[in-house]
Amino acid sequence: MPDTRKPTVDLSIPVIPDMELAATKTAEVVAKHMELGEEATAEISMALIEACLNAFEHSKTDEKNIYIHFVIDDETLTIKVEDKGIGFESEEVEIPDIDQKLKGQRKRGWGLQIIKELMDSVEWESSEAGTTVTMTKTKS
Amino acid sequence: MPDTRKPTVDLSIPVIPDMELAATKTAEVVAKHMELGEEATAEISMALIEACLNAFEHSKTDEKNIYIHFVIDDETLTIKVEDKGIGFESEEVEIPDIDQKLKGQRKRGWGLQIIKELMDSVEWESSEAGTTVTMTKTKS
Amino acid sequence: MAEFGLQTREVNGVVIMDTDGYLNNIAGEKIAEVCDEKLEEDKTKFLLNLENTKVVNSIGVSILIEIIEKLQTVDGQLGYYNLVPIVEKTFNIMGLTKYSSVFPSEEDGLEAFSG
Amino acid sequence: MAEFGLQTREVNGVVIMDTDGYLNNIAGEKIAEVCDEKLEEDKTKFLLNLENTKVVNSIGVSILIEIIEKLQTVDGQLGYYNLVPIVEKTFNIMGLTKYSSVFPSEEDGLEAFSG
Ligand SMILES: Nc1ncnc2c1ncn2[C@@H]1O[C@H](COP(=O)(O)OP(=O)(O)O)[C@@H](O)[C@H]1O
Ligand SMILES: Nc1ncnc2c1ncn2[C@@H]1O[C@H](COP(=O)(O)OP(=O)(O)O)[C@@H](O)[C@H]1O
Repeated sequence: MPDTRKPTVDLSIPVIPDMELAATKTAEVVAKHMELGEEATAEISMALIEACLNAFEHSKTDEKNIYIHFVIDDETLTIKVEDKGIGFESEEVEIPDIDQKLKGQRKRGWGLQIIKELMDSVEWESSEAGTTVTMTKTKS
Repeated sequence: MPDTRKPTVDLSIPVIPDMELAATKTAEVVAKHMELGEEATAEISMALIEACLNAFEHSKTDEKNIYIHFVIDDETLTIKVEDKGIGFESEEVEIPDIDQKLKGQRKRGWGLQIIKELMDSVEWESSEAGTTVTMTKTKS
Repeated sequence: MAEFGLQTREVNGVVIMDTDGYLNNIAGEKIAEVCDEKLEEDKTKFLLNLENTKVVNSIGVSILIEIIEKLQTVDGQLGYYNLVPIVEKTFNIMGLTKYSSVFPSEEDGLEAFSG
Repeated sequence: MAEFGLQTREVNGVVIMDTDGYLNNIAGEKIAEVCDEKLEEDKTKFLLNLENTKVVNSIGVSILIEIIEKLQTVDGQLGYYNLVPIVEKTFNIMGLTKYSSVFPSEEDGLEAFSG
């Protein structure tokens, strides 16, 4: 059972262009309320954009929504982004490198790396039924 | 059962200052996707702010979230704002008037009027268990 | 998501306030505070430049009604310019435009208030 | 929520693009299109003024990598200025700053590219 003393924010959003910006606005309001500071707020927003885009793209259907869940604790903001997509193994994703990207066909593949760099912790749980990425940012 | 062909967006938000702006950002993305136009988009956002503030204020507790539900149809956007507050009789609310407000103590009391003026249709359903306001805007 | 910003200046005895951000209750109170201070200095003409206020709520705008009420007791005036359409529409719905003025520009506001 | 805006101008043979809004895939493609056009006109030096782009995503930025790749074949250059911190940080994470330059100002960019 969720701890009812911790405020939560939940979003369920369909694949609509720029819908990730609704999530980042929500994150901004929450981060401001928590006094996380401008830098951390921008980092959270950027990580959230990437997590949403992955969920949108890999859920592979227009009809299923993705779920974003914020849990506000004293010092730590936890964000979960959940999709009902096909899943993947995050450890098997290659770490991108600009030199290889410049030579290669596919320039993309930066989302996971960006999320890892910008958040304090990040974890992917994935199965054939979908993926949940859980990321946290703690007040510095 | 909801019609699964109609995209829906759901938000569950706690009473946090400016949290209504997360709802309006969501409305903006949805309205843009529906090509409702700038004027209608701004009207929807303003009505939504007022509906959220009412739900926040009258749910009379920090712990309960309010729910915002968008249903996207071809021509019509339907927005429901739901709270678990004490309820009220919308017909019994006095229509505000600037002359009386200037003379009187209480300058507030404009939310319902603004919502009615800006949306195409609006309806309040209310009981002791809470209130749901349902508003629509159709492409012009 | 920055805090509401308020810059105050004076031109020909008219107090001009440049707002920046969401006009909510807190923002409305900031404006009212400046008006109170300036009223103490016997200023009675106020212009709000709302160029950077794209969003308002009815609580914030209600505080402007309080300001109008105070200004009536000293024969003062309140005006606005650079309103985005939804803000102007809201001011119309609430009837503010009956007791305060929307001007097309700062110049027009200053001209109307200098006399 | 307006569409992404892109204004193009030229100063001393350098193509300057002033962007406005979210740099997503669509925006990235708009920038790439302008670069392609200008490359056909034998322009090889490009500066992006990102002052009004406060948000980017990795798909949009990946398209800048495509542009860098094209510019390498003609000994061209890509630079940016007026980046908000998170955009600069993202460019660093993605390694763009290894093959393109972040300048403190338009002046600095023009100076570096005029030689
Ligand atoms: N939510 C997800 N569901 C399924 N696969 C995913 C998900 N997120 C990431 N992936 C996989 O990981 C890869 C790397 O993702 P990312 O680093 O974000 O780059 P990109 O999305 O540009 O490929 C994706 O190409 C995809 O195969
Ligand atoms: N969601 C709600 N739950 C309970 N009461 C409400 C709700 N919305 C509005 N009301 C009642 O209707 C009145 C008028 O609301 P409104 O026109 O928005 O102005 P204000 O909120 O400024 O009083 C409120 O004062 C309140 O008593």
